[in-house]
Amino acid sequence: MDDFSTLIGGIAGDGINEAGMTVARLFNRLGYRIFMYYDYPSLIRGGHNFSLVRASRRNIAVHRDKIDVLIALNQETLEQHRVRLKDSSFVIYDADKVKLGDMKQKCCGIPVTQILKEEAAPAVMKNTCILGGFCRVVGMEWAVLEDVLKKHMPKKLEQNLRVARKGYDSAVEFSRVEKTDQQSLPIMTGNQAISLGLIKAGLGAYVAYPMTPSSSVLDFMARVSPDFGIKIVHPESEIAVMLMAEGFAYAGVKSAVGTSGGGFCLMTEALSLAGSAEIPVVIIMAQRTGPSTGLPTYTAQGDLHFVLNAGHGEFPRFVVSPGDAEDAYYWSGVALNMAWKYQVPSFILSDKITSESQYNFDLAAAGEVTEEQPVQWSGQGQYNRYQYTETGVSPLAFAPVQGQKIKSDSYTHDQFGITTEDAKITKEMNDKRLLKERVMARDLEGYETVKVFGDMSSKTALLCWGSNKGVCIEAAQKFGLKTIQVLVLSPFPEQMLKQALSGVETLIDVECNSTAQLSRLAACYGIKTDEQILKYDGRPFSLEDLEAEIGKIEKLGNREKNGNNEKHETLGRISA
Amino acid sequence: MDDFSTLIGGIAGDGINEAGMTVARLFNRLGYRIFMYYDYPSLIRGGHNFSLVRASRRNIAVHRDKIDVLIALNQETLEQHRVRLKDSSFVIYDADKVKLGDMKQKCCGIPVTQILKEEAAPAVMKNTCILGGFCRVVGMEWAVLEDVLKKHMPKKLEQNLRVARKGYDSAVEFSRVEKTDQQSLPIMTGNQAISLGLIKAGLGAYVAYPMTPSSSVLDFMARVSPDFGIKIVHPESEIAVMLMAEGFAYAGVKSAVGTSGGGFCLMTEALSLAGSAEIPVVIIMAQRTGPSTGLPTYTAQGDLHFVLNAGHGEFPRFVVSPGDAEDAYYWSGVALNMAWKYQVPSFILSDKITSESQYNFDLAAAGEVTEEQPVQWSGQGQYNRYQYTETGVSPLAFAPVQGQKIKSDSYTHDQFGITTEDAKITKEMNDKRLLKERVMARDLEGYETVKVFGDMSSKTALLCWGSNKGVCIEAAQKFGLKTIQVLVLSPFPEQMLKQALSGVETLIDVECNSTAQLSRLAACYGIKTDEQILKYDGRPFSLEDLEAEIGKIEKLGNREKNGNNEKHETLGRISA
Amino acid sequence: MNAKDLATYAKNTWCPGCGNFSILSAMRSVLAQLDEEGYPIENVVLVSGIGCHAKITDYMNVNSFYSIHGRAVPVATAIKLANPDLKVICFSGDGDSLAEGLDHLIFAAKRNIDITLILHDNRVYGLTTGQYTPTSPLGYKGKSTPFGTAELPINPPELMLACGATYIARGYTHGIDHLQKIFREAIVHKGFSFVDVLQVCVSYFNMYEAYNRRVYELEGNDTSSFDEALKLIRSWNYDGGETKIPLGKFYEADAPRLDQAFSSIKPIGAGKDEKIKLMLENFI
Amino acid sequence: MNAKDLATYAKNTWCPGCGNFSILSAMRSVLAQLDEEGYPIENVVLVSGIGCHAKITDYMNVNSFYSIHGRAVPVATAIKLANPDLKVICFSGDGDSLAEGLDHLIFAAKRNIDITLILHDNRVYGLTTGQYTPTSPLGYKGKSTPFGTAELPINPPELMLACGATYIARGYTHGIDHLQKIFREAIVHKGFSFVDVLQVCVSYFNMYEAYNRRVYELEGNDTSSFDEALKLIRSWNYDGGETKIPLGKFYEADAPRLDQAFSSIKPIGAGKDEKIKLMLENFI
Ligand SMILES: Cc1ncc(C[n+]2csc(CCOP(=O)(O)OP(=O)(O)O)c2C)c(N)n1
Ligand SMILES: Cc1ncc(C[n+]2csc(CCOP(=O)(O)OP(=O)(O)O)c2C)c(N)n1
Ligand code: SF4
Ligand code: SF4
Ligand SMILES: [Mg+2]
Ligand SMILES: [Mg+2]
Repeated sequence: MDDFSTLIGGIAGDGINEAGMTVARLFNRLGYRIFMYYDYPSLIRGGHNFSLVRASRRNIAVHRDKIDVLIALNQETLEQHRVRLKDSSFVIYDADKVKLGDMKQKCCGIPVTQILKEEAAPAVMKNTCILGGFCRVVGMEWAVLEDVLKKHMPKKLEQNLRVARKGYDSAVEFSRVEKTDQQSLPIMTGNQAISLGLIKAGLGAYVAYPMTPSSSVLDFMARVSPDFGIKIVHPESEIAVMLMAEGFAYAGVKSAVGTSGGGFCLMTEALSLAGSAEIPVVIIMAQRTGPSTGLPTYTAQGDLHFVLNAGHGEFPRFVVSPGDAEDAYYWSGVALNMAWKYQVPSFILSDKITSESQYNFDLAAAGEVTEEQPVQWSGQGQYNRYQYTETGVSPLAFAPVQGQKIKSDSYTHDQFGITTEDAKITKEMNDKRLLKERVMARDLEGYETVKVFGDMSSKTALLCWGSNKGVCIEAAQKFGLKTIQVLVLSPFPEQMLKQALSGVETLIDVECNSTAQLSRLAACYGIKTDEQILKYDGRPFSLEDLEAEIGKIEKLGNREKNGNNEKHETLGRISA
Repeated sequence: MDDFSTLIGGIAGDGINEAGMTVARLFNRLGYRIFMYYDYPSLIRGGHNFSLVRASRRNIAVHRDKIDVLIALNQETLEQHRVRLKDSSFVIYDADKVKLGDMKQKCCGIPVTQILKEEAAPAVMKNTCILGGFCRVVGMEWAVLEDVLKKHMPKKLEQNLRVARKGYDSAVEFSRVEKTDQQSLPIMTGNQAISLGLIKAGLGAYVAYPMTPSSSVLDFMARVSPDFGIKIVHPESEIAVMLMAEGFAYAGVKSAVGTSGGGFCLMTEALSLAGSAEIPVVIIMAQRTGPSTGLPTYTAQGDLHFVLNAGHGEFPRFVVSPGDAEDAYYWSGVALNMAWKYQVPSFILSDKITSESQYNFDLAAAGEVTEEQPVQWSGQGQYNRYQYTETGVSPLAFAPVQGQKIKSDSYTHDQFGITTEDAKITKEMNDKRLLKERVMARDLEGYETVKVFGDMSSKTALLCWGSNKGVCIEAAQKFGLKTIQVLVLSPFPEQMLKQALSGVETLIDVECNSTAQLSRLAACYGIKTDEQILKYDGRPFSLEDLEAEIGKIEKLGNREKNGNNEKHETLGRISA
Repeated sequence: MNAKDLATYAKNTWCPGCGNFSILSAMRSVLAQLDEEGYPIENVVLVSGIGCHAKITDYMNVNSFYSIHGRAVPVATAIKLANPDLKVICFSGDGDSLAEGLDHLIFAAKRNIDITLILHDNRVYGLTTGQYTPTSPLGYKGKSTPFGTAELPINPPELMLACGATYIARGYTHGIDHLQKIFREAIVHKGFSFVDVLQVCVSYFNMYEAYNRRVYELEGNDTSSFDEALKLIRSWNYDGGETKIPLGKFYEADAPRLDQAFSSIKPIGAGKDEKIKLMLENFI
Repeated sequence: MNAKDLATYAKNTWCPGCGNFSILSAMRSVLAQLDEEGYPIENVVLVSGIGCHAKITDYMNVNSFYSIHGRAVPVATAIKLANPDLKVICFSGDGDSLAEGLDHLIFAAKRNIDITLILHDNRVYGLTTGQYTPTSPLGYKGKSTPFGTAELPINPPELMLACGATYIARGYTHGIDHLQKIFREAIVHKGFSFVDVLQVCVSYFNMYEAYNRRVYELEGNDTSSFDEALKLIRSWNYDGGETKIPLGKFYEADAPRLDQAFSSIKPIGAGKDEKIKLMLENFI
């Protein structure tokens, strides 16, 4: 088995996310690499949720539409997802609830309801039960499941084990998943990786108002706050969030905030304050489908230009968009360091997919996150908060400093930090900010701000950012193409990108928005994309989605090895 | 006399704005065209304010640094502005307050304090007194001043007239301003012109929270509200402002809001709501120097990209940036009509200069503003707020409509207006919004979205937007260049601009910001500017400023007829 | 008209047992009755914020504006100012109107604008999965406060009383009849009406048992007395103890309303061009 | 330390006669005294919003964060949570903290965070030239309401009392000694201190004469009694009549503070890498 997709579906409140995690952990125990996409509507109980867990021998960061196993806890799951089945797929279902009808596939019913009754187990244990059956069906050892349950379900463990065992025993083995010789790796969401990256780089306070898909950063930070001594504040609104983060920074505590589009809007005024007063702050901006409330639990890459230009007036900012958990960890650390090194707002631009999907995480591969120290005041002479320097960066000091005054100001100010309306100083302070941006851009030349994957000699490349990294790398592989991932979006890595483009004749932009925002950005630097493959229905590209779209591009169609020409109604494609 | 500049200065609270207006009105009575720049710091009493009134036989919309008459009510005015004097200039001063020192110029002292004492007149009448002297010095008939005072200072008129007359009588005539045969025209600020344009196009409600330089729209609207039946609300915050405007629109009342950068930030969340729920609303966004509080009473063009990209998610918007009072009147009317025709947010992007400077206003030249009717529901069948149509525009209806329900929704919604998370509808509704944008763009081909001035055959052109229109037209004239003014910034008039550029080999961008925002925007459409002349110290370009900068551009330097090579410390210039 | 006519085809996605069902059902009945009595349904506009509570607009076949988190009140205020003939009813959450949009709520009370606000006060952020809100009791453990909050709750009716609301009542989602009664009063009342509904969230803060034990209906209280209202309101401070919780109308008063000041402002029909031209004369 | 040492080189741009001068002078004296008494000046951080009032941070040679309109409180709150050793004092305007940023003010009271807020309550938007604010009397004519407002004012101390502030007082800019007294009390008080200063704006709402006629200083009132505080506070509702206006401390109480809950949270020094690695194990 090289590549294996399992879908488990049910209603919200059924613990489908956790059930998917269990599947992921099982494969992980066997040394597979995993990716899990979790799909749920904006409601608390009912509706239809599903986890799509893909396991592979290689690193992956995208799901496939087609599945190998469907685990149906209810009828709706079967109906909605039967189109995903291949002839070779298996179906595992609650025999007490689901009516199969005509099926070509091998099916295995588990008497879930009955087992739960026998064990006087609560309804939520149906997952454990059916997952017991799943293990047997795909031929995993009981011990693997036992191990996962022991580690991750310590509550009511004995009962869970009994229920799972009965599920296991009542199923039949259809196949056998082999163990690989790879090590198991941690599995985590992008939001958890972001959190860890920030913590590693020295985060001292996290301030947020809940908003999907950023909320799980708040949950995670709050849970681990005692371990790392992080101050957590969930205040009255996103306006308060951003200003509190800046208050923390004034007092020398490295802070971050997390939100999504609507909440971010409310932060833009204080973002501009951070620009003027040169306050370091990290903003985790996890995109979802807009405009406005849109689809709260679905994805989009619709806010790139907003983030790049948010806040009135002109000031530098650092913007990075990680494409998986390892990117998320490493670059979140960099984002915090950049914020403090250059005293600028610094963005981690994520989306529902990067934020909430489950990825394998290899600390060694992610890159070392360090805790850099900002330029500190020497203690000599009078402290001037906005001292002119060769880099534009003024040394920092934090109250209390005996005999000194630390004055931060939203108005145009002089070097000491007192308001001025002087024309000359106004220009100088603006130039100071622009200088910081140039120095930061130079500094970033030492980082891999643009990454290239795939066939380096290919004359055709996919261009992507954020969560489309995984799907692009894999689809490009199939067609023998190159993938160019733009990680840092501000300061824009023009030279790095142009370097990555050398030899490329056809550039295909892949984005989850309707106006090709990265294409538009690149165009400002004279970089033209030839085709744009855009998806903006709230759902991420599956591997098949993107392969099909690439296949449709004339020059490339014939290079596809086993193309799939299904029509993708939800995809848009515009020509440059 | 072809071109005549008068500066009157004093402290805040002295009525310097009004005094400048009197000077402007005097010239206006004689058939001159005027422009007045008003410079003041952010304080209520004290400090230094000045009005710089330029009068010319031709239409003008920019001030000159050099002045012909300096009216000094205090010593500071003389000290600060003596550099502006030419040998031929006159100085009029309060002989009781100002010490002249060595002066090459003709000077005329008026015993202002003494006159006021004689007439037992309040301190604010010193303006009237010295302006009496001014009239005599420049050789204007007493009757002209008398007429102006009668019309515009009905309060304590008799005393004012006596004080003015004494000022007049105590001065000497140095020259004689001739009457031209042109008609007098109304004089108004850009903000007043915006207000009138909106009123003409059918505005029913104006909602705002005070913020310089937009506040005078609120003042004006509030004053004229009984005349035009406009509902004025000044609520608790800009957040409330924007949502109230949308509430008015829901109920069928055409509404507008006004603000500047910081307040606009707070409106961005509801801007996105207007995008999703397709609510027409007009936003007057008057730029000032940022970032953050910046210089509240000074100018900038720093928010173009912010306005173009504000709000999360993707949705169309109309953005126009008028360059003088006539543009302001006409295009504000268009902005309101566009908002309602396409049910989109519509921006009037102004700045301190356009908003608060005084311009002549020629209604006939401005263009006819009509009150267009939005597409109304036919009354047939069931009303669907978000009905799909060939233009993407759904017919409007307003509660109460018997038997129908009008449902507006910030979530992704179906045609009736009920929330959905369906992938297909999500894409369709996005496409509906994009379709509206395309139809609007086509509609705009019938408007002069890009204007060209000056020598049409010139191979060099100045590119500008907003308040730099006036200075560019005039400086271009001097060098025999063409000026291209981009009025509409979204949907971007790519074709119109490319047409305007035909034959242009050197394109010089002129902006009041530090990153050449219009250049960056044009670059996205493959239009490259060759030079950028940027000013970002809060002060607008004077005519001399821009001429000097153009003169420095190598290829053009030798074309300048009477160039001025003074160094302009506050100007930045970057090369493309 | 029947309450059932006010349903839509939207699938209801509240949790089984959620208190919101009672609010929905009570409101449908009251609006249907009012329609019968001559307040036509087409003159009603519902406005909501974002949260579980806000889904109610999708479930009512009535004019509506499904707004954004915390912002129902300014939308509703403007709709009323635009057209005083409309009955405007806001549905808001405790996160919605006591955290994100608190200032708007206070200004509605201060302005005594003639709209009604039903606060679905479940004392949690329901839709974002159970974080604490301004009315959660001290020590409440939610996702953002896994070790318990360190803040005392706010008392919303007390706040409303201090800010000038002219109708203040409390309801409870166990007991539709009582809800109907106060909804009806609140809607009919001229001025700003505030109804704090103890809306049970079964998923994140199931208070049915505690509330059932503690609530009682007010009877014979002098609702015109500020002092008495304050005393009753302050008799329970949204803590987690065993204090009794009064339900019913606390206060009702008559006071000038902002909408009154706007009702005479009407767009002028003809003569606008003339007026503009005249005005331009004054600019010369 | 002398009060004069707390001046800066910034040119003062308040109007001659502005009440803000009294606040500045009283605050300089109090901080200088406190420094002498062992509250070192470098531990003080001033935070302001935007408006005439806010310029005070430029005029005080003390650590400061000159924030944006309406947002002094959240900045101040975080500074206190970051470092409980700092004394954080907010200067805010009535437009600033009663309109634009009202929610933050209420939450500061609710959280009883140990900061002090001095409200420069001139009852107008000074810096934007005299529009009405939430404390302007009914009928006030400003630029945005040339025909008079149609709204009753808010009573800020009443609001603060309802929301949990633990120190509430009123001052008046005619009378620096009294101001010093309450500033000092407010700063020393542990918990959220709110001082409503009737700060006269000579340019847009010159109330000197009216206030001089109407104010009186409280004496012997029981500041631990909520009821008495409320009665005194409500004895004047910010109207324009001839009611007497009490000055002084209305209320002081002791209650749990949010900053207490944070004071024990300290960044961990060593061992972070280990902890992260251990945590990663749990992710397998
Ligand atoms: C500006 C903004 N911030 C955050 C959110 C995310 N959000 C959606 S609902 C909600 C909380 C809702 O709580 P409440 O108002 O109490 O409503 P309930 O779900 O309990 O009915 C939040 C924070 C949002 N939609 N918009
Ligand atoms: C978001 C935002 N909106 C509006 C303004 C403009 N503004 C500056 S000061 C001010 C009013 C100040 O009034 P107040 O807080 O009472 O202070 P005062 O000037 O009276 O001391 C306003 C509205 C702003 N700076 N920021
Ligand atoms: S989460 Fe709570 S409030 Fe929301 S629907 Fe479920 S029970 Fe109701
Ligand atoms: S406008 Fe009023 S508050 Fe502002 S400085 Fe002048 S007197 Fe003081
Ligand atoms: Mg709630
Ligand atoms: Mg004020």
